[in-house]
Amino acid sequence: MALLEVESIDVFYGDFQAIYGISLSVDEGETLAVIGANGAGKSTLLKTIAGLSRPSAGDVRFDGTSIATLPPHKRVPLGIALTPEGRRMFPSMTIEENLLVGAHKSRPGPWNLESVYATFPLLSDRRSRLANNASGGEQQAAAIGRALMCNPRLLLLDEVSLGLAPVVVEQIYASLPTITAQGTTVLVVEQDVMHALRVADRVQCLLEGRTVLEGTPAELTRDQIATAYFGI
Amino acid sequence: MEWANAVVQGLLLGGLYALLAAGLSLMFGVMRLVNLAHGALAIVAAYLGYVLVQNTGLPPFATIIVVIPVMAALGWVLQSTLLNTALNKQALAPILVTFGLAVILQNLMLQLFTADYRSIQVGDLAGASIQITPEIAIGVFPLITFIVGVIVIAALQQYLARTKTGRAMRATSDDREAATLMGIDNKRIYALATAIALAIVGVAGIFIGIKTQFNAYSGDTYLIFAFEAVIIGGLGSLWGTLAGGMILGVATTVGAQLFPSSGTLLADLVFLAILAFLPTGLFPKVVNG
Amino acid sequence: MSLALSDNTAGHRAQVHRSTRASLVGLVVAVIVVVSLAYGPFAFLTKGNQQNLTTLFIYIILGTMWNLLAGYAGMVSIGQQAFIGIGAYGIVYASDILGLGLWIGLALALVISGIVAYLVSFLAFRLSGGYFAIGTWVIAEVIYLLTTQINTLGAGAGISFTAFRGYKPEIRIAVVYWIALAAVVVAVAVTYLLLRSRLGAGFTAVRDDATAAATLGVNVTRSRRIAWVVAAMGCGLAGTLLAMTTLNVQPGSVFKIQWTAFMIFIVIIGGVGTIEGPIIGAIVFYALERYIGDVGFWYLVILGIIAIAMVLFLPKGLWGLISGNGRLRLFPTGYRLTSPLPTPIANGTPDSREGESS
Amino acid sequence: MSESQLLSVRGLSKKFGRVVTAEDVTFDVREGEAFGIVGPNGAGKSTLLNLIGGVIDPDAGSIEFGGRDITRLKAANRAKVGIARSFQIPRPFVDMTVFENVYVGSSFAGGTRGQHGYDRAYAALETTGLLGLAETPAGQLRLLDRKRLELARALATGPRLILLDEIAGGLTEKEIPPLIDTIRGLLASGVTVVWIEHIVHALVSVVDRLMCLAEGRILALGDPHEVMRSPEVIEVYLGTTFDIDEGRAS
Repeated sequence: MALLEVESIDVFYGDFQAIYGISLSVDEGETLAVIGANGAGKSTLLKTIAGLSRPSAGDVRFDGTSIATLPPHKRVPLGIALTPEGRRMFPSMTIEENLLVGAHKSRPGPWNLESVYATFPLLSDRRSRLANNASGGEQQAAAIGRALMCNPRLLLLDEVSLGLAPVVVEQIYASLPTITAQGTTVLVVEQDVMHALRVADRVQCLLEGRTVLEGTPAELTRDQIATAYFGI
Repeated sequence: MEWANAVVQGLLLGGLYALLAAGLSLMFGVMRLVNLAHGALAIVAAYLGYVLVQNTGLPPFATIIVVIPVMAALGWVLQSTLLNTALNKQALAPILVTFGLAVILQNLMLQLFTADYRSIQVGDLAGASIQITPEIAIGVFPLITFIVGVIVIAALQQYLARTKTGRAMRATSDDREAATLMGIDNKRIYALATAIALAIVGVAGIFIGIKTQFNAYSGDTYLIFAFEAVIIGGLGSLWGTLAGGMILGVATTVGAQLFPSSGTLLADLVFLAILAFLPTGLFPKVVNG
Repeated sequence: MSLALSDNTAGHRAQVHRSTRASLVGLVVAVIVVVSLAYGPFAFLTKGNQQNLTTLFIYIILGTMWNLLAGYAGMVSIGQQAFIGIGAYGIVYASDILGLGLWIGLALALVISGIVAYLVSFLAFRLSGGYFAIGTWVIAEVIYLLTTQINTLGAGAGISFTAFRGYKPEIRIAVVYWIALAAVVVAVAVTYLLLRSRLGAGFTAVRDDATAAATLGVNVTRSRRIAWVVAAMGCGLAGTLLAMTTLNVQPGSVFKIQWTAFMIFIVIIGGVGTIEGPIIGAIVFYALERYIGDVGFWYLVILGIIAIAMVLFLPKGLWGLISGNGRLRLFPTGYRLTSPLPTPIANGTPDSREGESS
Repeated sequence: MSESQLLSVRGLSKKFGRVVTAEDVTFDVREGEAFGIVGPNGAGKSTLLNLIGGVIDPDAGSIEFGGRDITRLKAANRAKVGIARSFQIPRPFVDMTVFENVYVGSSFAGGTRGQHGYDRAYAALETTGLLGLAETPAGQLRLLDRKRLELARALATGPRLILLDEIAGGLTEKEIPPLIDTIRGLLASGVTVVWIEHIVHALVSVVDRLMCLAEGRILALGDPHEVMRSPEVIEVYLGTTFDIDEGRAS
């Protein structure tokens, strides 16, 4: 059964329409990658699922119930956690405090400080460092860890690779199987197509707010993806 | 040494200013709201203490047991209704609304208590002092004020650093939107911050009521001192606020010797000088969110 | 230097109108009102009327100045009482103590207000938003406290204004009334002309979006400073009128923050960001003060509640209601492009707009 | 430097902390040219635009404009020597009409007051197709017209160079062609355009030359279609080790 169903949503920022009738569904335990160039509406899609944006049309259902009008802080206890684009750490707090804030509305589950540090060993020695002084990779790992601290059923990852050195991106993606192994459903948004394809069970490509390509990584060809990506 | 005495008295006075400033700083830190009614609210608390002492015979310091919850409840209600609405309106709305609130409170108090000066009587304690050297005597009441100021600031600091809701408050201050993604209800956090701020102002109000004579308009001066302490100490730093309060306290007592008719002049000038030469305050916030 | 557009303009001369029928009617009505008010003391205005109107005129000036600051330049000051005090003390000092007489004294008081405002701006402009508001108040406190240190100005006790000594009371009241009438005309006219000038467009641009304004060449700090200095001089003018009406300047009275509270109430009630708003607001405020003022300080409590309600639920004020949200302008400051009319070819947009709504 | 170069960027570098956003960037833009810049997010495109516009100062390198060194010139003065820009998210003066918005540009940065300023504002509205909306309050415009207003205001300053920051972003498929027509109108009037854009097909259809940035460095520069087909550019967009067959095998 689908854990998350997004049904033909339109999303506006003021009069700027960022999403035109996108639909998708993610099954419990599945990993879906949404790819597309910047400006394609990927981040807006995740924000709408997390509750930071409201769809003007269409519906968002979680576990069969409509959540389209719930504010973000009421979605967390249901088990929806977003690692936002740009990481959005709390800069005046330490890495560990950031993780603890993530547990503000914690649900029962496997994730706690210990298991997060075990999954992201690079955080372990940095726990008392101010988030503002942490490196990009440390911040990204902490941002994912912070989202895990509430033990989400659905983890939304926005542009994990952005601005990070390839080796760091590798490290972070290497921890994703540990997360999905706990049964967590993951929806990942990426510009870096290769990484997205490696971890995803299914891929959906957006261009300027619409879905232009969909399939399993095995079905899609390089040319199809390049065409869908640039629209030329 | 008259001057040394003035400095010691000033340092102690700084505790009271810091108490006043802590609430202002907390509200600004958490929701970027400058509460122009802060001084008037301190006087509301002072009158509350005065009425309690007059009518129930409660010992002056014991009024805090009533004043703190009343002020906290007032803060919660004020934030949940008026101030949250103002924060969602145009940019100038919060300033104008809190200014309007100050005018309302002041004139309400004026109507209820007239313009006569009142004070909360503590009897012998008011004059009691500990002789340190032949020239310097420390008043018992100023000392209590200072200790309470330090304790409240330390407690607030610990609350923000160690507790779950304290962390949620700092997270909201750093990045409100990201905080909501952690399941934090920012309206509730705002109401809580204002409740705490007013509880602290409540304590400050009682001490003002005991320390000096006050009337409905006395809050203006205290709002200015609180604001100056926050700016001198640097936004977002509570210990900086305490230091700022102590600098102002010394400037006030020394200034009272220099200009007997305008006691606060030197403090204001010190503030303006710091503003001119150190625009981020003495203890600039280490990080900027 | 290639001016890319010079070719395109060859065929057209844009016609821009800066007044409307309503504004012409408004101008005529304003002239009639001012002329009859000026004639009033000879015919239908008693001494009491003249004194009351003088107070109203002071309120209109104060409202107009605070509106220029907050409504057009986006700066909320709660320290404008500083300049009221400087104006009041300035005219006493120049006219009486320096013996320069009423008129030079008046002019000098305005100049001093402007100079002090200019100097103070370098401190005050380091703060913004709510902290700018309290910062201006601190500055006003300092000016107040410094004044009380000056023995020549009567220190804490205040000082009498003697320039009118020898005038019969009814003459003095009428003269002050005429000066106040002239002052209100000048204050509104200067504000109006300032807002109609290129700078006025700059003010509005800075208020709406300072960054965008800067990239279009508007000097943001300079335009804010001009608004600040003009508003200070206007408040100084109101201060000189206060000295003329009370004949006795006391620091605790001219420097009290209630003046700024009045300004804010006037502007909020009348409507922020228009010339008409503060005039309407001053009339309403004066009427409320006069007719519900006898319930003691309750009237300020009621005014505070009204002001908060208006900020939250009627931000355009009474004039916003009367004018249908700005459609009626008696003092237009904008630019109406009236011709040449757009050609159908250039005018593709309304079609696509219809397409969108369908 | 040759006569026809309007903008010359030499060895421009900028770091924010440890993040390199521009490293030894060197290129020229010819007078009257349409010059496009692409690159993945974080490539340093906006930084480059801000460096040219004078919003930030470079750590090293120089910028010449019309033969004059402007490396240290402040943003407001760059507007006056003829560099205008549009914002990615339109920033209209919402309480003013469209005409008044544009008049701010012509009268302040453009330095043309009164009738001359009106005429120039009028011409800018005509070129950008906004004349029919001249009397509309800018706050009521829909997105395409807000984007046009950005162009019109920039144009009214009388620029030689206009910097466009993702001006097509957020527009519908139907709205992009009219915007492209407007930009062609600018070019026809003799203005030079430097345009950053994520919507590649819109950009490629207009620009004469295209530059691709990645991690602050120039990756490719030349004919737009060739740049977009080059393996380095595809790789930088689609991933560091993009190879679909390898991905399938693993």
